Amino acid sequence: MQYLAPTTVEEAVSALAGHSGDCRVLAGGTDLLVRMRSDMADPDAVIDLKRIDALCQITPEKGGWRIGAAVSGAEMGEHEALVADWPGVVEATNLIGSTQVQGRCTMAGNLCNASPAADSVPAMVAAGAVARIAGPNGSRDVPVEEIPTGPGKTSLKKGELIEAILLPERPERSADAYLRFIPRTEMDIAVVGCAVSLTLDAEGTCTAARVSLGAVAPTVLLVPEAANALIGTKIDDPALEALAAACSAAAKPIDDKRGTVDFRVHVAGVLARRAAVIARKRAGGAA
Amino acid sequence: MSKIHVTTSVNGDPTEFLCEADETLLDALRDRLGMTGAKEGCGTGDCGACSITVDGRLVCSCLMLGAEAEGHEIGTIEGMADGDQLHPLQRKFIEHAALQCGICTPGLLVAAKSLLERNPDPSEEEARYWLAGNLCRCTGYDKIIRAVMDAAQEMREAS
Amino acid sequence: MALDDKQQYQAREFKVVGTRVKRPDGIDKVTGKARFGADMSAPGMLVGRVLRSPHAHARIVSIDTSAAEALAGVHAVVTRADFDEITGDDATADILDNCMAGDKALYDGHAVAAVAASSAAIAKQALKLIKVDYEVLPHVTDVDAAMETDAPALHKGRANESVPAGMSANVLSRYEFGHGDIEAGLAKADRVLERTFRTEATHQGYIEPHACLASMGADGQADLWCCTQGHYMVRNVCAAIMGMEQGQLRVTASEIGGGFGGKTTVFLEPVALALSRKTSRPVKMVMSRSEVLRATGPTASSSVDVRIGMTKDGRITAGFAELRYQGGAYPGSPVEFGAMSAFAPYDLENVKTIGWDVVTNRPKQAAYRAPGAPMAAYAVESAVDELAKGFGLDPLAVRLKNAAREGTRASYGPTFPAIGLEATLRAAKDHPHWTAPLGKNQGRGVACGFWFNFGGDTCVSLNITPDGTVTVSEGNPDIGGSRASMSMMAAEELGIPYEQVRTIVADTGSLGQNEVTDGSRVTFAVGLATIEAARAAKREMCKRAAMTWGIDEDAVKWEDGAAHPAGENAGKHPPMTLKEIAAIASNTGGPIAGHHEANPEGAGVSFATHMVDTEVDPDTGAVKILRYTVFQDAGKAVHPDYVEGQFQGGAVQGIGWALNEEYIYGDDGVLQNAGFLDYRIPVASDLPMIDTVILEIPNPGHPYGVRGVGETSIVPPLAAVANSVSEAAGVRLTQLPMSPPRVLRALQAK
Amino acid sequence: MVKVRIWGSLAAMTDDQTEVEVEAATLRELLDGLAGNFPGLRPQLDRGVSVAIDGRIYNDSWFTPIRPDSEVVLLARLKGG
Repeated sequence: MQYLAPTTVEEAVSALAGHSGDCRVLAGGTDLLVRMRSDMADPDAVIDLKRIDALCQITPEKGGWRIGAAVSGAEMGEHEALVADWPGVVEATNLIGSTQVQGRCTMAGNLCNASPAADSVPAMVAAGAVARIAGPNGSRDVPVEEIPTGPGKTSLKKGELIEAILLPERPERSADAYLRFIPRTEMDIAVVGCAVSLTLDAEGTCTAARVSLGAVAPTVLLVPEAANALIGTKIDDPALEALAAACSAAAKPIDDKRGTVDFRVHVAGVLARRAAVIARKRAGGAA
Repeated sequence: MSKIHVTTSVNGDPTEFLCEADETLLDALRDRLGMTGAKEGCGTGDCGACSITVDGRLVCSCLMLGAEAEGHEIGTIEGMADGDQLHPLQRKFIEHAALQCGICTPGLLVAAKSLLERNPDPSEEEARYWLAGNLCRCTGYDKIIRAVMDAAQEMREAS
Repeated sequence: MALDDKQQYQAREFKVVGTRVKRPDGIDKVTGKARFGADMSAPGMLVGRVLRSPHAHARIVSIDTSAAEALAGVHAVVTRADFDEITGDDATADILDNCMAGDKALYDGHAVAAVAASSAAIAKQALKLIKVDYEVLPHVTDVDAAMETDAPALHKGRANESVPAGMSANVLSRYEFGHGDIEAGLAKADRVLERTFRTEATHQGYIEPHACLASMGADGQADLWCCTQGHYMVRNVCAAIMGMEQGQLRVTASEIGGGFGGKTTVFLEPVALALSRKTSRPVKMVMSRSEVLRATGPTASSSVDVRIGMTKDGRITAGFAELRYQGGAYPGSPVEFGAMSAFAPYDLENVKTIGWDVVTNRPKQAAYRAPGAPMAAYAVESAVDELAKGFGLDPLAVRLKNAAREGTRASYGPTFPAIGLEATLRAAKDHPHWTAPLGKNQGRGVACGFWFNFGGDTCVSLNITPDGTVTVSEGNPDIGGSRASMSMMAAEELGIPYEQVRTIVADTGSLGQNEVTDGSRVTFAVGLATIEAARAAKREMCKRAAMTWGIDEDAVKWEDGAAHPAGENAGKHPPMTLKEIAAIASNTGGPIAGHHEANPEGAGVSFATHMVDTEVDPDTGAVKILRYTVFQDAGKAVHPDYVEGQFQGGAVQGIGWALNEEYIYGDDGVLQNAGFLDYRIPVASDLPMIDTVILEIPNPGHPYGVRGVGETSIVPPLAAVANSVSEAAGVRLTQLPMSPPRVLRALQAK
Repeated sequence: MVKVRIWGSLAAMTDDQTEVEVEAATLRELLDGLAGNFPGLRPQLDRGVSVAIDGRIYNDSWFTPIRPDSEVVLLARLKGG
């Protein structure tokens, strides 16, 4: 295996595009090294992004935030302004693995690993986040939900890598929240995950919402019916019931070692209700 | 297969080593540098026995390539005591009988030190969540948490 | 030899025993210096790796190792053909077959070949070049399915004489214990409860994977460094497998990173020796976590039917249990201990248990802390709890009413001497935990547990250095602080400070035979041998003082770390301290030592009662442990910190078993969760503090009254947590683990 | 003669008796006596047993004295973890 450590995005792209073998991007490495260890990956080369300064920064952009592909979960959690704007995205990213894993793991890596149970992805999808892709033909911005196409598979083309995740500007009285269900209190992969992002008007009525679910389908689901259950309401009990029902209806999970179909369908609704209440409170609505 | 030359510092000592491209930092520390204080309990970031710090940040050395250490400052359990002066956490672990077999102890100490550097006055719950990535099978964590809380108090009083 | 009168318990005032001294291995373990199994290297060392079966059950038609052997950097490949067949010793033959498969791979992860190479990378590459031609066979992993007469059979003709004809070939033994008349007893009950309880296999989950470093020379002498609970066992088993004389193999125990029973056998060691024999180079082998989970441990899974009758005032009129344990691919599930211990906490006129030992296509089970008892206690203690609560009775009062005590004929046969069960129950009843208020969706459970202790071969040598410090050599790996407790008992007996004694774990060349560190035996048996070794040294020191004073040695007594004239007639001599006697040892006959070699049998039994509060999330089935208190009889707590540590560790392992730990096999018989990600042992944030109450009902068979404490603590928690969760959920749960999907399903079915 | 209680599934080897009598003053004599009087017990005795004598458990110690009035109970060979 070759270890490559470019210092510019251009170098990285050219190395990635020019390599003839199995060449992987190494951001935090907390998924890639596990795959290598478990014989699920045996790359010919890895390209470490962490020596590219621009990819290690959290930068304001167009009223929102640009988070470099090599920024760790811990660094996001320590960034007060980012946490204030996007508490749900940060809390979701901070749920990936242990404190130790937080020191390395990245949102972009979590996205490209393309696990349906990735914690940060439902939060990014609910946030309307965009992935900035660098490739041989230049740069393009793509909604994050279009990146994973199935377990372990992405829409990235040969030579492309994600250089940053962009989070949009927040209107007033907006907030997001992410909850996941795991058997223990830490260290597990989400059995179900749910993110809610919403905006309230001055009266506390929901004017915009996005709701997404993790680990209930081959990719993270954006659930418009669930968002519609909230929009135009004060996120009261009937709205929450409708939200839960919409999420349970949208969930199309499988039975596996982490949970059953029935369990995931039911808990998708439970988590949606609880996440919406947290987001409502964060946005300044009823506690 | 050509090896990679890595220049780094380990516990403040300038250090160089050669490693394979796919070799973890844990293997490099243990097999190249003879620093066997960090342990491999799982190799997949699930047990924390290999905990070290990189530029002061807590990480699993099994989830890092040795090559990634280039230019960074590595901190391991071997650097925690100052000569014969144990770190308060090390002393409290002994006083509270916070270890039985001792295999998880280096990782727990490195992780707990990192906690107290960021949060000198953690609640019991904060300590438990911070240390959730450090598995211990012997103690049930009770005496470990007591040792960490006691060390935190002593360090606060001393500062 | 049996216990003599001097070894009986005598009440005394302790000076060192019972204090909380610092452990001697503490500094090495907090500074990273302590050397565990994988921390040792040798010049010219090769790396050994194992190729494992991807199939649950397959005939090994052929193995072609030629391509691997041809790879540069590969020094040897071994398969079963490199080992002589073992005849006339089924137990050792099974161990060999488990270390290296013969004509069949019997479970996913079964070793089929191994390589020694100059680097880990080359070894890994070599494994991929070994071509194994498998004929895949039907498999079975569930105990009840394996007992069906048409189940795939792992072995032929292994059932012993206790098994009735016509059963599945996977049923290898039947055990029956008990006394009285079950049907007559049940007829007297106001309610008879019949239930079936199931538990999944759990792994001991030690954080240190198995590791060893073997070096064998052309002269047939060998050295082996390994992490084990018993290096003397490793020596004997490996010598038998390798066809060596035991004296030619010296085994040194590394520091051991947890065992809990799982390191009481060998897995890698014979393979490493075989690779070293073939290469004449040292060979180091270290398992990955996935190998540990696929191919070592775990415990048995179980399916248990119980029938218990109770009168409405809480008297148990009869207890019956039929236990089916699968112990993996070889005979030896611990079902007999389940059958013996199931009703041990109760004084019953009518009691009967039947146990079936069953094989399946899973790894050979290894002992796990009180092997076999937790699953049996889970079934019985759940049923007793349900009956008590059904009658509106206090579950602690019901247990007290039926409690086994001195003079009770135990369900497994003998009459109990002084035991501590009642004391633990009374302590539980008097504890503030018992009456603390509970909130919504919360429940409180209690359960009792029992385990045996035993002795076994033990050697201790105690040497007095010229400057009067004391070194103790023992032959049992220190798994939970035993070097501290041996130093304490030696210091107590010699009347000197703890700091003046240092205990080491000696290699197999230094002492005679030592039984494995198991059966909660070390503090009891090695402690007893340490006390006897100290007594022998004291006798010698009194003799040296007598010589120095020119008086009869009978006229000298040992007190407070010094020899004293025994009375007025002995003359007026100032006391000679241990240091003073040591300083002139060369002048009085040479070095002074005491040693003791024995098989100190007659260990006492141990009981515990656990109490736990849980809260169930009615929307998700998630269980939170709110509060936990352990009440256990320790006989005498030599080092209370480490006694508490055993109580807490056992309780938390039991909590894991109850809630989230399980072996998950796919339809293909392949283990699906061979890592710490999905084999979910409790993490720090899952738990509250684990409170402990140490009771001290002296063991009459130990001079200080010590009982083993290491195992009993894992027996009650499965049932205690189940009783608590069942109360919180308002529905009885009968299957472990009580994972959230299972609890939620039970809640929804209410 | 010493009365020895055996466990239920061994009774098939002792004409359905769960208590048998053996002439024995030590553990070794007891085990030899059992094997001699009840050859059907031999396979289990070979696999190993523990013996509770007056409430205490012995595995190996041949010369443990047994009194005529001792309570003697055969147990499955104990193992621990």
